[in-house]
Formats: sequence, structure tokens, C-alpha cells
Amino acid sequence: MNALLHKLWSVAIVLLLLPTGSPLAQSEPAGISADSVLQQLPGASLKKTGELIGQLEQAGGAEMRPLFEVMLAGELYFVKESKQIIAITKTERRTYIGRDVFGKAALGEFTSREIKKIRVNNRLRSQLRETLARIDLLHGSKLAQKQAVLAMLDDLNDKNMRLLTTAQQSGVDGEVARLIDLAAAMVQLRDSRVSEERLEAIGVMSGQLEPAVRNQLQRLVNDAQEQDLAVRAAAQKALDKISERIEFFGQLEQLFFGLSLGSVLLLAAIGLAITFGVMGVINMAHGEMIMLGAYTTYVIQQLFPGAIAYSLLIAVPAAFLVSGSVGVLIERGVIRHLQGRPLETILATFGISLILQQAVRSIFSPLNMQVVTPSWMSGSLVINPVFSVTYNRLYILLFALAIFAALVVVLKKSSLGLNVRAVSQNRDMAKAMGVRTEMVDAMTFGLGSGIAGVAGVALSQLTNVGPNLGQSYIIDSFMVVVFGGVGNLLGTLVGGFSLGVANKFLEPSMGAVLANIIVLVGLILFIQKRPKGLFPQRGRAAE
Amino acid sequence: MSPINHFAGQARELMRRDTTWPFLVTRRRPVDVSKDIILYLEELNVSFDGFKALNNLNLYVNDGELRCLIGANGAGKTTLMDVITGKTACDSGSAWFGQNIDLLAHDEAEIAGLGIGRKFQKPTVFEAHTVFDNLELSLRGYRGVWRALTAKLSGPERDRIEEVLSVIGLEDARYQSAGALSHGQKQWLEIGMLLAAEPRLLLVDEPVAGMTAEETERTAELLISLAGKHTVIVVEHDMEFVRSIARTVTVLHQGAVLAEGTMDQVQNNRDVIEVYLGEDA
Amino acid sequence: MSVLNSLAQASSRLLAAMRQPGRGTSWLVGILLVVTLAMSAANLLLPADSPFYVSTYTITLMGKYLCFAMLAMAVDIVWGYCGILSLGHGAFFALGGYGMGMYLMRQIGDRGVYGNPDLPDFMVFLNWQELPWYWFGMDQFWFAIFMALLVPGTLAFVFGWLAFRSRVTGVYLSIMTQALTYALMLAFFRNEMGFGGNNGLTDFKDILGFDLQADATRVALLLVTTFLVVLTFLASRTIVQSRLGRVIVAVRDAEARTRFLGYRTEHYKVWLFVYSALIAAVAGMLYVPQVGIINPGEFSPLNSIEVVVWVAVGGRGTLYGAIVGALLVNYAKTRFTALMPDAWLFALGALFVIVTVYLPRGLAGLFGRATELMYRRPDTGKDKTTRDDGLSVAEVGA
Amino acid sequence: MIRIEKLNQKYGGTQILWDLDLNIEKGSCTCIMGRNGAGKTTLLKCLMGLLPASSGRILFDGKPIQQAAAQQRAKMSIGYVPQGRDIFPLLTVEENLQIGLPARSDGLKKIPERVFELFPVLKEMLQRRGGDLSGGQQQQLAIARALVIDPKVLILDEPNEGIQPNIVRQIGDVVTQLNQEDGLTVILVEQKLGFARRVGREFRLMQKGAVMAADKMSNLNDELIRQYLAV
Amino acid sequence: AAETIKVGVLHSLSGTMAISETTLKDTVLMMVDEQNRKGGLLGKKLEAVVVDPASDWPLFAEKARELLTKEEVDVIFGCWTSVSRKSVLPVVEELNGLMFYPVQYEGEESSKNVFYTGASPNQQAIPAVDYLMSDLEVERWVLAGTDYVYPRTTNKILEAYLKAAGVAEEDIMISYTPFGHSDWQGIVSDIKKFGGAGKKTAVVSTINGDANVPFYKELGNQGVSSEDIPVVAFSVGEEELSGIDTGPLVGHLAAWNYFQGIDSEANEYFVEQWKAFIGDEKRVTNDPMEATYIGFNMWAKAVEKAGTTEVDAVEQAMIGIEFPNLTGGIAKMNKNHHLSKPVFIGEIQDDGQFEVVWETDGVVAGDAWSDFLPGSKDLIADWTAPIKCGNYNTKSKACSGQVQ
Ligand SMILES: Nc1ncnc2c1ncn2[C@@H]1O[C@H](COP(=O)(O)OP(=O)(O)OP(=O)(O)O)[C@@H](O)[C@H]1O
Ligand SMILES: Nc1ncnc2c1ncn2[C@@H]1O[C@H](COP(=O)(O)OP(=O)(O)OP(=O)(O)O)[C@@H](O)[C@H]1O
Ligand SMILES: [Mg+2]
Ligand SMILES: [Mg+2]
Repeated sequence: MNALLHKLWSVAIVLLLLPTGSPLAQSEPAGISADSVLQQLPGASLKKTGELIGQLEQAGGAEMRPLFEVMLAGELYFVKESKQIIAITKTERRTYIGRDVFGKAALGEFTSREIKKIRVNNRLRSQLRETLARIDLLHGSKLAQKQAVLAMLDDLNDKNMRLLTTAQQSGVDGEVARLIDLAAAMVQLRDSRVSEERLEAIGVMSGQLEPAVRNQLQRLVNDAQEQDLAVRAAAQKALDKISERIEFFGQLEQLFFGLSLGSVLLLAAIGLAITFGVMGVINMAHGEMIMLGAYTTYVIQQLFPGAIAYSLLIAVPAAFLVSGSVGVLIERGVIRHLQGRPLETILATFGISLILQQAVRSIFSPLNMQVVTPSWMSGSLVINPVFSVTYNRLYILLFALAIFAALVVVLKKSSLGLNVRAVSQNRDMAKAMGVRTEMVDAMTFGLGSGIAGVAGVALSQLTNVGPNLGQSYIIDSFMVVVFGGVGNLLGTLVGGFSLGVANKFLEPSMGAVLANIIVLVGLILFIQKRPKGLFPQRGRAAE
Repeated sequence: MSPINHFAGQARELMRRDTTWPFLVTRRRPVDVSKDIILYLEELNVSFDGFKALNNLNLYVNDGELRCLIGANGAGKTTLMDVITGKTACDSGSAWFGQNIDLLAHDEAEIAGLGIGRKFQKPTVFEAHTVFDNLELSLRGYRGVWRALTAKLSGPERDRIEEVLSVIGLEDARYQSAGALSHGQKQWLEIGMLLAAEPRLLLVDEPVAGMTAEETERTAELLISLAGKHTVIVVEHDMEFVRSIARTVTVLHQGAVLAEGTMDQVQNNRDVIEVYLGEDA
Repeated sequence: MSVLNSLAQASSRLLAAMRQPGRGTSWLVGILLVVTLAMSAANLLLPADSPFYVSTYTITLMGKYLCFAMLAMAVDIVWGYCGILSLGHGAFFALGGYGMGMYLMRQIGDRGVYGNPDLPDFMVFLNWQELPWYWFGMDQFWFAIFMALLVPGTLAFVFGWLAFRSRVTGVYLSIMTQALTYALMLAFFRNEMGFGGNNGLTDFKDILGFDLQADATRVALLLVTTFLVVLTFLASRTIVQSRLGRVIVAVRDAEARTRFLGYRTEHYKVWLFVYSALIAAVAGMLYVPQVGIINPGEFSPLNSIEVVVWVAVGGRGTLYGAIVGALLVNYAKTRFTALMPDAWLFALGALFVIVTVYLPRGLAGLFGRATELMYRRPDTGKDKTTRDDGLSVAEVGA
Repeated sequence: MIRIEKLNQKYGGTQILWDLDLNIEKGSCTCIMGRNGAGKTTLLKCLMGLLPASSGRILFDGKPIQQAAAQQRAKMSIGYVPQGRDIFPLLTVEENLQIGLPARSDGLKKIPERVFELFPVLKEMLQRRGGDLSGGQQQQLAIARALVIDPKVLILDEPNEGIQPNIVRQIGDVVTQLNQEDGLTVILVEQKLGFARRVGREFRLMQKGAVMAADKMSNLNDELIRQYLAV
Repeated sequence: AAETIKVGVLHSLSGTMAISETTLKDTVLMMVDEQNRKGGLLGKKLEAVVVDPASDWPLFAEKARELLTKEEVDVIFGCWTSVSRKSVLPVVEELNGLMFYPVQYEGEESSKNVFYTGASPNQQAIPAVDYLMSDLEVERWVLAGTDYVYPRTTNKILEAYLKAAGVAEEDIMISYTPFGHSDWQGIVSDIKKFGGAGKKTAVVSTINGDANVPFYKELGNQGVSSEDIPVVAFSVGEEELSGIDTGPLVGHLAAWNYFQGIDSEANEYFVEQWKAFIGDEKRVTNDPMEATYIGFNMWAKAVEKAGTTEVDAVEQAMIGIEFPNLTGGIAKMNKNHHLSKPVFIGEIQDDGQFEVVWETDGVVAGDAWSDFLPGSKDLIADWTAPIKCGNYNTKSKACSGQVQ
């Protein structure tokens, strides 16, 4: 059925467009040569540049693709003296390496004074992108083709339709074919006067999530001029169906947002679940351990500028070591002296947090540091036009779970977990049983801090890397640990995720601030019901 | 029992002519012991994660009695005291203080206010306070916030504290903070706190643990002297001690009463010997 | 030489007196009163170029410190004596402050920049048409004071009643108080709340008809503050020395045991919490006219934590410790931020760390130890033996 | 095996132990007695390294150990059963027992069966939290826990507090058995004369922080008892 | 009588605002250095007095008082946030001090003792919207801001302005977030949906400070490109960008009175001087720095002109003072204590710099009181005789409220 329809459409469109001839043939007018156009590029105004791009497309077609790409990337320069157009790659040392735009041949180094950029602005960039889309539709990869068709959906003029038809004929399949059919349907709905044809078109469009489809249907429904009631009703129905699906994916998206926020909370809190939850140290410097981890990421990227893609992988163990050793130092230097006075730790660690913040300020300047997002962490996984999942959030969610699992394994499988708990419950007796309490304390605090550092690596991908980074997470972290039940790792996990999801489900109707307030009040009330958190320690001893 | 039945049962219970509704009962009133029984425990059940610590336990204690409670470790003695004093909620059953007071409807502070005092198995005293202050805080009297703000130690009260101090032999340590006492001294202090409160019913959990033989004797005398005016329930594993004070002995086993009677009866009970005393007691 | 000697003697006598429950505190009260009175006189009576002249800057600074001292006392009463570590006392302080701020705001009348007699400037400029209902009556001084006590008092009561009745304790309680103040902070940041959002309330003109910028008014405010600090100090001392105080300490150390003695510990805690919240609110009320601004930043959890830190520095569980701690830390902050603006956090942080590690019971503990060394009594047996960890009961759950 | 010379100990300003001397033979079973507050627990804690001594020497097998930390003393195979049991309340019974395993000299990784033979209750309760056990059960657990580290010296501080009579006897048997069959040196603090007489083979009487009398158990007469144990 | 002229610097060096304000402290120090090298002022050396108000608003007031009474400074350069300025204002007025405030702000204020060298809304927001409307043909608007006075006011003004320009109610989306908001998933997704309705959409961002980094990161990751939905920001400058990986942000916009990338002799010199002073090749300059620069130089000129550092004289001398902008053209101090300055719109480049894509023809005079708010339509500020008032009502011909 579908296939048949498909054929029908193609034929219809081809017939519709036949008289105008082949689009490719048309784009080769005699006279203007690409070279002469190129010559005008240096020094052209932005407006003029736009015109030149149009001429270049006509003159050069697909051959001009490299030029457009370089231009889009903002790497197109010209040599001031010779007006030669070149592509430039910047190096770390702030010098410029030139190469030929088309041939890729190296042209040597330039200084910033010798060359000048060919300026592009927003408008030009979108023109370039459209141009590229047109070129890609016929010559690009599957993905590029899809992007190209999607881009054209918003503007289904004759020229674009001709291109689409040509693409159709040159043989496309799958997603691209579906989109082209969709485009044809949209055109048909728009241009046809025959009720059946239009209904048919609506049939194709029904349930499709592309915004252009929805917008067109919406326009139709709102259009007071539209006389055809059947068409209008059908459009309304199609629209409803679309809304329904959007609603569904909206919920899904909300859930993902919630989980993602939860994973951030979890990451921030998980180290605290050890230093505070297990050891009982009210660790106000926890946030600064996270901060150190984030700065470690920055330093690693500075040290290995060539390996941005792997920088995070290197940063994870590095941050663990850095924050972990600082944690060990703090434990050995300060916390150790506070045994039996758990509440006093708040004072000492508060002091330490001030010192660490200022230290970072003195060493790295008070400005935020730039942490680059490796390409595999950027962008999103597009599931459909209304639902996509950003990679960084996705990876961080997985990362948080992995860290959590690793921690559980460490605490369950090694004797450390057992010893920590013993020490925190009765230090003297643990000593008398041969537990090296000092070692255990240092290791545990180091572990908690190290994990905070690792969290910092992840957070550096989401937020500022600056001296205040830690402060923004410390309160949430305590909240999560307490909500889950102090001393219970699983509680921290569930606590983090439920706070995240609750927040995100309230946000759309309440706004970010109110949602936050309501979650806090809810938390306070919840603790009245369960004074020891979600997963309380039970039994006689816990009283 | 289905929930509906259960509910109906409760409703019927609420309608009974011979009882007043709980919320109509005034909270503070003297215990009615006209039937000469001060404590009724019936069909008590307590379980922890499926483990039955008390199992359909029934126990009646007469007014003015000195009752010894013995039983294997883990038999549920401490749990029983927890239920009486409101620390642990029971799954089912009833606990009445005299004729008129339903213990299960009160919380710890109220129960203490009704005149039930307790000494814990592990001595718990206020470590930051002096011995004297510990006793002062335990003195019988109204426990409201305002009263506490204005309270002044009266002459008789001061005498009472002195008296207790001499009974527990901590006169010299009166200004020492309780946290610095040795284990045995804390035991004594806690007994002293009980005395100062002058409760109607004393629950004494292992009072002589960690005491020398002579002190044990003194404790025994003390408890005997208290009986009559007060009702005393003593839990102890020291058989010599129990023998020296016991009139009626109740043996608990696995959360239920195994035997009850005079010391001799109990001592010769086969079951008791098997689970508790051992062959050559 | 003899001067030195007598100085040493005097100071050791002072130290000894500080340790005695009764007399030490009267020393503190005396010093406070004398110092502030002398400062006031020096400010008002001496010419500005006299070497003994005390600048208005110092007067306001002192006033601010004393407000903080009061706040610290409030925290110490619940934390030091009852073991309720409140990380949200800033909320009561700020609410009191907002009450006073609203009164002062209404006093501006039509002298605001837009000349609107009813609406404060920030409302005019966000296009509000009429005064929200909760602003009514706030132009009456006594009503404003009443509200500034009622609201934080009620909040403390409701919060305390809920929390203590369901036996929320330890860190759970601490974090709940933190959540409370955090939620309030977010709420007050919202411009829709009608409290001026982030900018808060500011640009006050006069109080009870007295010009807030006049030296005499500032001095009067300082004196009122001192008087109230002394008053709350004496009141609190009476409380902690009464049987009530001992019950409260008993609750701190062994709450369950206290309950088995028949004390309704939750009543005691709620009562104390409300009392402490009221002190905090009064401190906030005094604070606002002296610093000239109240904004949601005062609700920030970190502020409340800082208060706890002052108390810890001074030595919790002693009232004068809280006062001394607040004065000292804030003075240090003032000095450090001017002397080494780029590195003062190092100094302050180090101060905190050193105090915790080397002065386990804060400065009050230091006094205690100093006098102990000087007046070591031969008869140690009778001495109240105090252990170093005497106060550190494990409020933190394992 | 253990020699204590001129041991002094203070809590803050209060001195508890005064120039205390004590000598424990290898393989002996010594019972330390004295009134409440005499300093018995304090002495044992000093011996175990849980309280710092202000002066004096402690020799173990001739080597001074007063500087060694408690955990090192545990590694030297000194087992300790504290007064008041000090079970780890939130650890399960099994975990309570496992804690001591690394301190064993033979590197065994499993809780020795022997422990369960001595205290069968524990086997049933392996997964229960230590703090939930009844007082007596906890006491048994405490002894078992000390045995897990395979001690050469076993220190017991009032091990019978709150234990049912038949188990008291059983503990007595166990201690005797460990002492006689396994050659374990036992130091026992005990108030109950009957038990002390039955288990101990020597006694030390303490008063006000000093050892006042030492002898074979058979020589513990009423005179001594009246002098040092009566109130 | 003093041998030196004291310059107070009242910028947070710690706490949340340190990130922005520290730079301004260094700028003032650099200017003081430079002035001293030129021989000081009135034959005296300048001496900077730096304090740290630690991002704590009441502390700002306290420190201002300390500077004015204890240190007896002749001028203060300071504050960033509005609330800190509001906190300091009564103190400066009471003690008759002189303060220069170098940051763009919501307007609605003019004090005799303060000179505002940053942009007021009509020097930033309105031109930016004009640009978006005319050049990019934007029809749908998202006004996203942090919930405090500056965004609230700016958005109020913009809303009135947009509606006056015929934009329908449903084509404006307004969203406020708390300070330091870091989870932008939902809002960005909403923006995306809002922008997917077929009309050209732009975001006007008054998002403050640290919240920008996660916001832009989220924009990049959710694939909202500057071609689809451009974001024009009023609080994001070179400095903020130096903390972000700008790759995904290329093409988003900002409106300022200054960009580091603007070619001019003076600017080149300034940038070099700054880099040398701070000892870091990578440090950038930004708009508030230029505002500080202009303010400082104007003050120096005014002091020279008045021949004294006495506040009232300097204040009067300030009005009408002109000084060249770093970007070319001349800035002038107006009667209302605000500047006339040019406005630029720049596009973010991948090196963290801005490329100017649009600029006003001449300079724009800063308005103390907005013409688009009902409460302040009729108000003007004029500190010359005979009006001498910061909030003069042109209708009632009276100076409301101000206590002189
Ligand atoms: N909170 C709890 N959770 C789980 N089990 C518990 C709890 N409280 C008590 N139990 C169990 O209930 C049983 C009875 O305990 P209880 O303390 O009442 O014994 P007891 O008779 O006082 O023993 P002892 O003489 O040794 O003190 C024990 O087996 C104990 O392990
Ligand atoms: N932590 C402490 N601080 C100060 N003094 C203490 C402390 N612990 C014990 N003491 C004092 O030390 C003395 C000896 O105590 P210890 O516990 O050693 O006695 P004991 O002989 O074990 O008594 P018992 O038979 O009651 O257990 C007692 O007088 C006690 O008051
Ligand atoms: Mg028991
Ligand atoms: Mg002992």
C-alpha cells in the first residue's frame, strides 16, 4: 500500500515539474565563472558576500562545497597583499597555518597581520547551510541528505521541490524517502484544490512529528479562508494525533530531564555519602573536592591540548588522585584531631573550604576556566523530531550509575567497607580488634573526596569551572544524603533520582523557582513522616 | 481476620458500655488498684522483622509485689519492659496499669508521669550533669516547661536527695559529673534516680550486674524494703540474688511465660532447668 | 615591674571570675555596657578631631557585631545546650529583619524616588497597583514589631512542633532547618513575593521619626542593641541555670532517658526553639536599621552555617562564648577584608581550623583552661572533672 | 608474659592508677577483683592501649609495649572483651566476627568453626544486627569476637554481666578449657566470687588504683574479702 | 592636606561576584598606576585603597563607610550588582562621597553622588531588539532572565517596546530562573518548541553571571544553533566567554558599548596594556572595564578642571566632560550622570571574541528613567542648576521625594 502510494506521488510530482526541465541543467548558466566571483570576495560587505555565495553556487555547484564549508566554519581568510583566498587553521601558539581551499595543499604559516578574515554572520551562515543542504541532497551522505530535506521542509518553494524530486529519482530510500514523500504531501495539501487529494495528503502527514508539518496543519486549521470543512476536520484530527504523540514524548523527555538532574545530584552527593554518611564528618569542604576535580579536568586539557577527545578519560583517574590526596591530607592534618567531636568538623571543614576556594582563586584567577567538551560528548541523540537526548547528559547519567556501582562493589567486597563502619560505630573497639583505624579513616576520607573529584570531572561538562563551583552543590548534596537516609548508599541513589524527577515534573507548571521551593517543603514534610530518611537504619541500636 | 471484621471489632469495642472513650479519659489520674492487681498484660505480641520477641504473653502483677523475672538471654524480658514503658509498640495485645489506665494509649513521658519508673539494662545517666543534678532531675513532681523554669529546690526535696545519695553510697561523688563514674557507680546512680522519682511501679533491669557480692546484698535489701509501698519487677540473672529477694518468680522463654511460682517451684521445674538454669543449679 | 605584676594579677582575677558561673557573666555584661556607653559618649560629645573620638563607622560596626552576637547566642542556646544544631537560624533573623525593613520602608512615605505615598519604590517600578495585604499595618511601629516576632515565632513553633513531635533529630533536623531557610531564600528572591526580590528593602530614611543617618540615632540604636543583648543574655542565663536548663542539657545528652523520667522532651525543645527564634528575630530587627538593607541573601544557608561557626569558635555551651565568638570572628573579618583583601579567606579559614584543632572547646575552653592552670585546686577529687569530649555527644547518626 | 611496672593513669586531673605493678604468668588464669571504681577497667584499657598511661612500663613477652597502638597489640594476639560488650551495633553478627580476621597471625579468611561450637546461638543469628541482640547474646558475641583473632592472651572484663546461669557456667567452662587445653593466658575481671573461685587460679585484689594482694585463688580468704571487696 | 589622593576600590574579591568584579579592581589599579606614571593628579600621587566586600551586600555599605570615613578616600570605583549599589547608595549620599558605577544596569536611578558609566537599558536592550527586528526579521521573542531587578525591568521595558511594535502577546515568552541556575534542560527544550512554530525566533537573555555557562552549553547540546534561534545577551562579554568552549556558540549575539575586537588605536593600546599589567596573554577586556576606564579618566579630567578633589566641585565639573571611547567616538557625561555612548551588536566567534555586526549611527544618551515604564515616563534627572534633582517630574515640575 505504502509503496504504491509512494510511486503515485513520485509520478505526480514528476509530471507536475516536467516542463521546467532538469534542475541541474539550469544551474549552469554561461558567462559567470567561479573564479571571477571569488575574486570579489576579499573585502566584500556582508550583504555583498551573500550575493556572491549565491553566484558561486550557480557557477560552481558541488565543486564549491569545500569553500562553503570552510566559510561556514569561519576559517576562510585572504592574504592581505595578494588577495589570495585561503583556508586557515589556528594553532595552539596563535599562529595561522594556511592551506588551499580546494586542493588542501599547505601554504605555510602566516601571522595575524598578513591575513584577514572573510567575515560571516548569522544570516550568511544560514544561507551557507541552506546552500550546502542543496548540494548535499544530491551528493552527500545519508545523514547529510536527511538534514538537507529537513531543512527544506520549512521552505517548500519550487526550486527546493525540484531538487527533492531529482533526489527522489536518483534513488533514495528509508528515512530520506519518507521525508521527501512528506514534503510532496505538504505541497499537495497546500497547492491542490481537490478535496480528495488534500485529504490524502493529510493522511500522509497525520502523526508526523516534524514541526513543519504541525505548523502547516495548524495554519490550515486557523485559516478562516479555508472553506473545505472536511479537510479542516481531517487536519484537526491529524493535529490532535500529533499533539498526542508530542505529549507522550514530552513526558518521556521530562522523565529524562529528571533522571539527568538526579544523576547530577547523585554524583555530587555520592562522595558525601561516604565522608558524611559513613564517617559522620560534616564535610563542608565536599563541594571544594568537586571543584578540584573540575579544575583537574581543566589542567589535563591544558597539558594535553592534542588529546581533547581522551581528556576526560585521563581526567577521571587524575581527579580521583588529586581530590583523593587532598582528602587524605585534610584527614591526616585536621579531621584526625577531631575524633569524638563530630560536630566540630563542621567548623574545621568550613575553614578548609574557604582556604581551598581562595587557593584556587589565587592560582587560577577568579575567572571561570574553559573546559572543552569533546566531540563525543556534544550534540544529541535524536530519536525523533520532538525527542532527543543530549549526549553529555546521557553519558553523565551512565557515568553516575557506574560510579555508584563501583563504589558499592568496593565497600561490599573489600574489607575497607566493613572496617569503616566498625570504626564509625566504635573506634576504640575497632582498634582493639586490630583494625588500623587511622589508615581506615584516611582511606575512607580519601575515597569520598576522590569520588567527589570524579564527580567534578562530569560536572565540568555541564557548568562553570570556577571557584564557586563547590558552593552550588554542597547544599543539594547534604539534602540528598539526608533524604535517602544517612549511611545508606542505596538511599542516596534513590534520593538523588527522586528529587531530580520531582523537580523536573513540577518545573513546567510552576517555573524553576517554585518547583524548587515545593520540593524543599515536600522534603521537610517527608522527614516528619520518616525522621530517618527514605531508608532508615533500623533496630535497637539506631535509636 | 479480614480488615472489615477487624474494623467492626474496633467499632464495637468503641461502643462498649463499660468503657469510656479514650479521648474522654483524663490523662492524669491516680491508678486504680481496687482489684489489687497493678499490671495486666494480656496476649502481648511483639515481632521484629518476623522474629517474635514476645509471643502471646500473659502476665499479672499484684500491687505491692516484688516480682522476679528470669529467663534465658533473648527471652524477651527487656522487650517486655520496653512495651510497658511505651518504648516499643506491640503488634497486638493489651497492657493495663491498674483497672483504669491503658498503657498502650500513652507515650513514654506520660507513662513515666503515671508512676512507672525504669532502670535500664545498660546504665543510662546524664553524663554532663553532676550526680546531684541527675537526682534532682529525677525528683518526683510536675514536669512542665514553666514549672521547670521557676523550680526551686525545696528543703524536703534537698533532704530527699541527700537521703538517696546516702542510700546509693555516692555522697562523696555528688558533684562529680556522672559521665566520669565507673560502671558500677552508674548502676547505683540509676537506682538512685529511680528512688528519687518514687514511682508506683519500678522496673529494674539487671541491677546487680557488675556489683560486688556485698553490694548485691545491699541492693537486695533495698529492693525488699521498697516492696509493699511500691511494686517492683526485677530482671536478673544472678540466681543467688534472685533467691534472696524472690517471692514469686516468673520465667520467660521465647517470648512467653514458661513457668511461674515460688523460687523452689521454679528451680525444680524441668523445663526451666533445661533452658535456663542448667543441670546443677 | 609592679605595674606588670598588678596587671597580671588583675587579668588572672578577671579570668577566674569569668569562670564562675555568676560572676564571670556579670563581668561580661559590665564590659559590654561600659564599652558601648564610652563609645557612645565619645562619638557624641567629643569633637571629630579629638584622639578619643569614636567614628560613626565604629558605632555602626559595633552595633552590627552585637546583633550578630545576639544571633550567635540564639544558636548557642539550641545547639550548645539542647543539641539541636540549627543550620537555619538565619531564617528567623532575616524574617525579623524583614519585619523591621517593611516598617522602615513604609516610613519613607512619599519621599521615595517616584514620590508614591503608598507604594515602596520597587513596587512602583514593577508596576504594582496597590499594596499587598501583608504590607498593611506595617507602617505602625508596634504592629510591625509584633509581626516581626509573630511570624518567625510561629514559623519556629510550627516547624519545631512538626519536627520534634515526630522525633526528627540530629543531622536530619539540621538539614531540615537548612532546607527551610533555603526555601525561604528562594521564595524571597522571587519578585512576585512583594518583598523587593534580590534587592530587598533599602534606602530607609527614619525610624520612629528619628533620622536614621543622624549620629544620635545610630548611637541610640547601638545602646538599644547593647541593652537587648544584655537582657537576652541575662534571660538566657537564668534559663540555662534553672532546672529547665538542666532538663535541656539532659535532653541533649540522653533524650530517651529524659522521656522515661516523664519529661515531654518535645515540649521543651519546641519551647526552646521558639525562644531562640525570637531572639534571632530581635537581632534581625536591630540589624536592619543599622546596616540599612535587608535582602534575601540573609536567608542563605551559608550565612546560617557561619553563625554556627562563630559559636563553635567562641565555645558552644557557654553563653559568653557565643558572644565572644561572634564579636571576634566578625572583627577579624572586618580587619582582614581591609588589610589583606586578596588573602583574607586564607586567614579566616586558618583561624577556624586552628581553633577547632587546638581549642577543642573554643575560646571559652581556653579561658577555662587558663584559669584552671592558674588556680589549680589542690583537691582535684572534688573538682568537677570535665572531659574534653564532655559536650560532644554523638548527635551525628552513625 | 605480661609485666606492668609503676603504671600511673589520669583522667584529666583525676589520677586513677597509682604506681601499679602487676605480673601475669604465661598460661595462667588470673582474676582481678576490687570494688566499683577501683580502677579495674581502667587498668585493662591501659593494658590494651585504649587509654594512654601517664607513666610506667608495660612488658609483653619481655618487650615494652606501652608505646604500641591498640591495633598493634591486637596483632600481638591480645584479645579483649570489654565491659559493656561494645558490640558494633549496626554490623551483623557475622560482620562483627569478621572484623578480627585480618589480625590473625595465620591469615585465615574464614570465621573458625570453633567459635560456633562454643556459642551455637551465634550461628543462628549470623545475619542479625549486633545491636538487636539481647544483652546476653551480645556478651557471647563479644567473647566470640575476641576469640576470632586467635589470641594468646584473653582479657575479659566482667564477662558474665547479664548472662543466664547455664551460659555463665558454659563460659566458665570455655575459659577454663581455653586456658588449660589451648594454653591461653587469661586475665579476668570478675565481681562474682563463685565464678571467680571456680575459674580463676590466681587472684589480684585492687583498691584505689593499686594492687593490694596477689596469690593463688585457693588462698583467697574471708579476711581479704572483707578488707578489699566489702563496702 | 593629604599628600596623596586616595582612590577607593569597592569590588568583591571573594564570594559569588568575585568572578566578575576582581577584573574591575585590577582595572582601577592599572589606571591608578598609569595616572601616577603620568605624574599623578594636581601634583599628588594617587593611592588605591582596596577592600573586599565579599559579595555580601550589607558588607558593601559597611566597607563604603569605612572607605569614606576611615580611609577618607576621594572617590570610589565600585559595585557590580544593583543590590550592592543600592546598599552603598545611602552611605555615599549621607557622607557625600563620590562613586563611579561601571556596569550596565536597569536604570531608574540617579544620585548626585554617583556617576553611571555602564549602559542603561536604552543603550543596550532597545538597540539590540531593533537589530533583531530589522536585520534578522525576528517575530517571536523569548525573554529569558534571572529573577532580579535588572532583567525584570529590562524585560518590562522590552515587552512594552515589542508590543508597541506590534508583536502579539503569544509571540512573547518570558521565563525567569533563580541565580546560579544550572539545569537548563527544560527551559531550553521549551525555547526549542517555542521556536519551532514556523516564525523566526530569538532569545533576549538577561541571564546573569554563572548561569550563562550551563545555559549556553545546553543550547549547544540540544542543537539550538544561532541560525535557528539566535540569543542576544546583555550580560555576556568576553570575560564570561573565556570560561566557555565557544565552538557551539558561534553566531549568538551580545549588545554592548564596547568589544575587545573593535579595531582602534586606543583599544589596541588598552588591550596590550591590560595584558601586560595582568601578566597573562590570554586575558581579555570587556565592557565594564571600558566603563571603568572612561569613568576614571573623566574623573581625572574633572579633578584637573575643578582643581580640587572636593566632591561637590568635582561633581559639577564632571557634567559635560568628554572623553574618547576606546572604540572611537567621544563619550560625554550628561546632566543625569549617565553617559552618551555608541552601541554595538557583536556575534560570538569561535575564539571567544565578538565580531561587530551592527552599530548605532552615533552615540546614544543614557536614560536614567525609562520612557517605557508607566511610573517613570515623566521623570528625568538633571544635576545642573536650577533643577539639581535625580528624579524630576516634568509634569508636576517637582523633584519627588529626594531629600536634599
Ligand atoms: N529492635 C530489634 N530488632 C530485632 N530484634 C530484636 C530487637 N529488639 C529485640 N530483638 C530480639 O528480641 C529478643 C528478645 O530481646 P530482649 O532484649 O527482650 O531479651 P532479654 O530477655 O532482655 O535478654 P537478656 O537477658 O539477654 O537481656 C532477642 O532475641 C533480640 O535479638
Ligand atoms: N572517662 C572517665 N573520666 C574520668 N573519670 C573516670 C572515667 N572513667 C572512669 N573514671 C573514674 O575512674 C575510676 C575507676 O573506674 P573504672 O571504670 O576503672 O572502675 P572499675 O574498677 O572497673 O569499676 P566497676 O567494677 O564499677 O566497673 C572511677 O572512680 C571512675 O569514676
Ligand atoms: Mg535484657
Ligand atoms: Mg569496670
